[in-house]
Amino acid sequence: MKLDGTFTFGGPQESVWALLQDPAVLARSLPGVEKLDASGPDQYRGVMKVSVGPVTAAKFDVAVALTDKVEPSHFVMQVDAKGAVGHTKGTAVIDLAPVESGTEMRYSSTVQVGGTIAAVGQRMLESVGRTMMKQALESLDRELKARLANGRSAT
Amino acid sequence: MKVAVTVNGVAYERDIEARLLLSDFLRGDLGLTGTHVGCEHGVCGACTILFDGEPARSCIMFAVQADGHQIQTVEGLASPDGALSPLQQAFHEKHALQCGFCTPGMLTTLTAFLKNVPAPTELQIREALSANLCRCTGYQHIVEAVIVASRTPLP
Amino acid sequence: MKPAPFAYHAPFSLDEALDLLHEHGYDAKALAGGQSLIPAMNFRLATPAVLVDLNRVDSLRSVSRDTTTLQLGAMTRHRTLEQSQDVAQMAPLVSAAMPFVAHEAIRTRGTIGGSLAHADPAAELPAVMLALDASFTLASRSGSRVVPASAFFLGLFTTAMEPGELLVNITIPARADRSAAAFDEVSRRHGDFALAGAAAYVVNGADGKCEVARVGLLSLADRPVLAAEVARLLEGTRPSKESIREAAEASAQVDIDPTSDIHASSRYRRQLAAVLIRRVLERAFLSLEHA
Amino acid sequence: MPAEHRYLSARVTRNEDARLLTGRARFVDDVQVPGMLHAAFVRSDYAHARIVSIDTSAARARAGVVAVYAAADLGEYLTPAPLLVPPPPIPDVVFHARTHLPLARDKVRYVGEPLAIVIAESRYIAEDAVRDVLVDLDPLDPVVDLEAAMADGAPRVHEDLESNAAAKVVQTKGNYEAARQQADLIVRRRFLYDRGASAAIENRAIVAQWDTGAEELTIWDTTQAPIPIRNGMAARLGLLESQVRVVAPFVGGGFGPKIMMFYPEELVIPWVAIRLGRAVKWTEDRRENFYATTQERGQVHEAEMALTREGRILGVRDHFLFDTGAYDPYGLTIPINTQCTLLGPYDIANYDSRFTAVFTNKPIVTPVRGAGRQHGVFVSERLLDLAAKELGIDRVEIRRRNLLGPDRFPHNHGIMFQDSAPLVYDSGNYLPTLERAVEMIGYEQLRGEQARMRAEGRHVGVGVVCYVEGTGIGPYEGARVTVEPSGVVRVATGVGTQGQGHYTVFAQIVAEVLGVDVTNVKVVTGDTREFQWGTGTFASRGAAVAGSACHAAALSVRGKILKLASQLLSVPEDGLELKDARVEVNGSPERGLTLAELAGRANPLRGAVRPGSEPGLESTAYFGPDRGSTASGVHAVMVEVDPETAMVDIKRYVVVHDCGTMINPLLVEGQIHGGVAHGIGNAFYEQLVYDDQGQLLNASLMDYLLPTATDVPPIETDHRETPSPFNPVGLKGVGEAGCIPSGAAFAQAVEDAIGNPAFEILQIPMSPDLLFDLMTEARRG
Repeated sequence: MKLDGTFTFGGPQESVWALLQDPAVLARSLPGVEKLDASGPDQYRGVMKVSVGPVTAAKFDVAVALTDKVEPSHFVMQVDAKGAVGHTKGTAVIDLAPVESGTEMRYSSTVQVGGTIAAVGQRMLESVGRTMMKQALESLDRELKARLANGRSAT
Repeated sequence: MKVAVTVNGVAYERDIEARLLLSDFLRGDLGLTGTHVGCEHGVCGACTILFDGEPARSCIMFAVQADGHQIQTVEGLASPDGALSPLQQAFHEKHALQCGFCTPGMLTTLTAFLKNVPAPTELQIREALSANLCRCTGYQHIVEAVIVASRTPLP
Repeated sequence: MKPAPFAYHAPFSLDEALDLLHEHGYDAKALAGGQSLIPAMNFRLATPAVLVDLNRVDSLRSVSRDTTTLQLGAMTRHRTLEQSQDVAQMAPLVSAAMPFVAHEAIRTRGTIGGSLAHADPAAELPAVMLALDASFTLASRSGSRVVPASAFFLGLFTTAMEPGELLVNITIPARADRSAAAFDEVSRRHGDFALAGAAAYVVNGADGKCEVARVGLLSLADRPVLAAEVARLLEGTRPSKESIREAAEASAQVDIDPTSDIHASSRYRRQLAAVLIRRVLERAFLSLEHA
Repeated sequence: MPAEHRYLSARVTRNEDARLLTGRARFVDDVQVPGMLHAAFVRSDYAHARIVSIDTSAARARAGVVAVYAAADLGEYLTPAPLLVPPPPIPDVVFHARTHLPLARDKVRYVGEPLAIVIAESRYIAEDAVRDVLVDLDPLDPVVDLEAAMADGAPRVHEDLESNAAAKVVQTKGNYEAARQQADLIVRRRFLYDRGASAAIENRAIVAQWDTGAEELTIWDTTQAPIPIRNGMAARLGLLESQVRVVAPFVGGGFGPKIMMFYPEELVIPWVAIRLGRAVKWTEDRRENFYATTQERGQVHEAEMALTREGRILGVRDHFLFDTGAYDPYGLTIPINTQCTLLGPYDIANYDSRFTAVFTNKPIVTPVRGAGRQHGVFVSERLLDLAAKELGIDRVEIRRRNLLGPDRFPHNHGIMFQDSAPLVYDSGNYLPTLERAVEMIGYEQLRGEQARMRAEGRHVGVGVVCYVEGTGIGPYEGARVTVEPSGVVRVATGVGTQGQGHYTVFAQIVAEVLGVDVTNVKVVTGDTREFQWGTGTFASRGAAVAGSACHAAALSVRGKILKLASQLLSVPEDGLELKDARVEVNGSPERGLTLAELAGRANPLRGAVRPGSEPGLESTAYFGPDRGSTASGVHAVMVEVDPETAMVDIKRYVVVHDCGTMINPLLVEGQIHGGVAHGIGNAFYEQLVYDDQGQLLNASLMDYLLPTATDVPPIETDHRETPSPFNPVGLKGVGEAGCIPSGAAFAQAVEDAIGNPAFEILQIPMSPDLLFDLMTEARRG
């Protein structure tokens, strides 16, 4: 599955960059992530719980890695999740660029899904992917706004 | 948990786990193996029983939900003296079964259908039948059997 | 494919049920007809710790009417809706949609409340409720509130219900004079989830102008959606074959956001949307002409 | 056979129905044994991965769990399953046998490959414990697409092989290159056929019980081949064949995959039962069925046909890839069927056919109803349609011009069939079959009305296609016919039944020979204790091969009856007649003996059995045809396509077919109806959709669409009977026929309905989504 799109954050590029590299922010913004601990440079491990419709509180072990960084405009985020209902492996190539209203993020991601969720959930996969992407981005934007409001935007 | 249920006119009481599917209860606990299990997600129709006289999928009901209810299975369709019901007899005459695995669900579904629609059209029969999958017959002889067993004039 | 263990409660009263849902919060799932939930449990996609079975709460099973509304208890089974004269008279769109809802052996168990609360974007009844401008009563231990259908469906399997809340009643405005309804969908096989579907409710004024043109759409976004363009373009006009076609095509461009799956691409769904919106409107307006 | 049959060729209702209609028939999952344990399997979630570790300790510790085994726990029992069908002796054939292990070791090669087995007091607990098993898999790049699999540098399913090629086979006839030079027209296209599931409504199941006292193993198994299972399991477990009893009771549909032998579960369950000394049951659930039961149909063809301007076929060239899945225990049966069936009923002098069987990270491929034949029909019939269009010849007419005439039999094609015998058509008469189908569908009339309907906005199309089908192959089957002292006739044979009606058709054959009522003939089948020689039910061979054995055994018993009656009645044998379960003296019907009396007299308690004779009225006989018989037929369909939604409405379906002498037209029609429904599934609905990681995206009956009663139209049938000279009754097979030409028929009809020359259907299945895309492209030009 491919999920491509753009999203405009209401803040300067440096702030957006800093936000996206902050594991505490990622932990709060990635849907269902309950905790995320550093397991190496730009690598994090944690636990994620997802409830979508018939899927109730499915628990995943999740690993996040940030690579190919070109500050403050480009990086790749990889999210691996494994649980009893299946596994997913998402790779998102992310580019940031300043625009008039703030910072535009372009993302181009591929998501591989396996196990039960792939086998019987295909009808929902794209919707779930899109929904989770949207939730993450909106949550990140809220984080950004909160930071900017708190005057902690300096990088 | 305790469950008291009447199946084919016989009262049963058993102590069971809440998660036990009604299909497994009928087959395993009561030994009524005429009800067949083909998918356990409510699509194939092989496990269809009559629950208080109405067709229902026993694979997507819990046995505890049957407490206090009346169930009829394929074993209860013929007369007590062993004479086949008109529908069963028509299935035999029209060669409406091959491997016979889907047949119990077909018979229960169609028994209820003919009660509500005593003189159905072919399209009505096919729509009623479309709830149950058969891989052997191509449905044609089943449709013919239903016509024979109904009050629809023979073509 | 056997479900994981769970604690099972089968309360007899609504209060008991609400207490249980309050007590167990996120861990609890309400079990209505179970025709979506139990398959998910058999696949172990759903592993709720607690099930609150509503099937013994008799007060939730009712069909009643007054002069202006049809009231449906949430545990009213599809089969009852299908056979009810009150439903046929007050909300013919519901009756028109029922034969498309799965199969008889599913409809004998499935309930209207279960279907709406599940909020499957491919289900028929949520789109019908949007077209009919229905409203839903949500109860919890701390009281109840009424939410219109248009504010109820928030996303994929997501509704305005809070944990501890239960959908208890559905109120559908009685059909207006000079109104008509039509439902249609395209599915791979009879009884399958639709690739796309449309539920139309239209009302003409005494002057022959369209006053209401509400079309609920299913399987065309992450939730049931209303064809807003149809209302915008047709209400206040005398619909013609041409204007209906234009409205349907416009709506299929802007009102929906279809996804792709193995059965239909988003492009194909958009095409189906244009065709189905047009066909249900044509049928509805045609039946008004004949009336 | 006598010209007038009493039971043969009669529309007899079935002996087996009463048990099935009342819920009394026993299927494997109905077997309950005291103290029985239940099994569930831990399966791979990845299509291709290295096994790093499997930790079963938490599962073992769960209450109610009795044992957990992974590959490492099987010890010496961990040996690969056998190669079931070695490749035929085709010159220069390349074949690499790679068969599966009972549980995967080192590497997994498809999603669903079993890694460990959990044994518990209930299936519920076993499934709980499956989730306790910690499996660490290191994913590898999977091999999914057939063409990508054969590209340089592709990851390899079996790393010890140089490539993913499992086999390469070339078969030629005449000189295609030379024929091509003479051609006025060459049509060339690429054709795709995707994977489907057999989808019997009964999933597989196995119960194994070890009787410690008797040292006997009983295996109830949903198999189409109980005797080979018995033989193979005895050898593998180090038991005498007599210590193993395999029972295939009522089996809920086979359709091919239940002939696959020594599935991993089949190997493991009996071993566990012996080890634990308790009965063990495993019933496949529907989700497992989408991985653990074999599948079929993935092929990619590059094919061309060379023709004269009059539409005469000069030759065909077809190069194709065949998806064999992760392992190839069933050899080359399917692609050779494809290769041979492509020639159809046509006079094709020059043929160049070559294929590569390709390993992929998908479930194992073995025959599914049709078994590759539909691919051959699809390719040749489509090429003929395209040629007809190019040449401006009517589609039916181009077929008429190429059919083999009735004087051309037996017809040797000079290539090798799947049974290692040359491809020889035994008998046939194709043109009258075609003409009858054309007449039944009203072809000419429809062609005339099409323009008028088009003007009304209705897109109606018609398709007419031909096929032949190799059926009834060897090696052999046997039967034992016994007249019991009660007068009941017992027939025992080795071929199990999956719904074909063996209890009735074998009874009819025997009843005809012995002059008894069909209901008085009790057939016992699918139990190795009752009959222990034979192979199984496959390749549309049950009636033709086992039926012929029943016939031979019955004739032998008939001889014994007449001989004994002749002695007792002092009347020469030719003065006696068998009728109504009695031997009568011709001309004085009051003089005679019942079969019951004769059976009693043939097994006296005192006196002597004379030298050279045997006690009882019983005979065993075997039948082994040198080669199979060739059935044939024509399917004609009429469809209407909604050009806005791309939905296809099947208006009519006509089948005219020739399966030789019919034992029971009622049952033959049932077989055809079921086959056509399966063919409709293949044509429009059934597709196993794998993503590029080898994950199956529709492993449920919600998304894998089997045709329902509203998707299958009434099927109009007519019969032609050209008896086979290869067996005494003239039988040919019919079980698979219905699904073989349907894809080709619908492709032609839908194309005809759309009527845009740029709109071509070159792949199966054709979902509405695909048709919408094709229509959109064709409109763009």
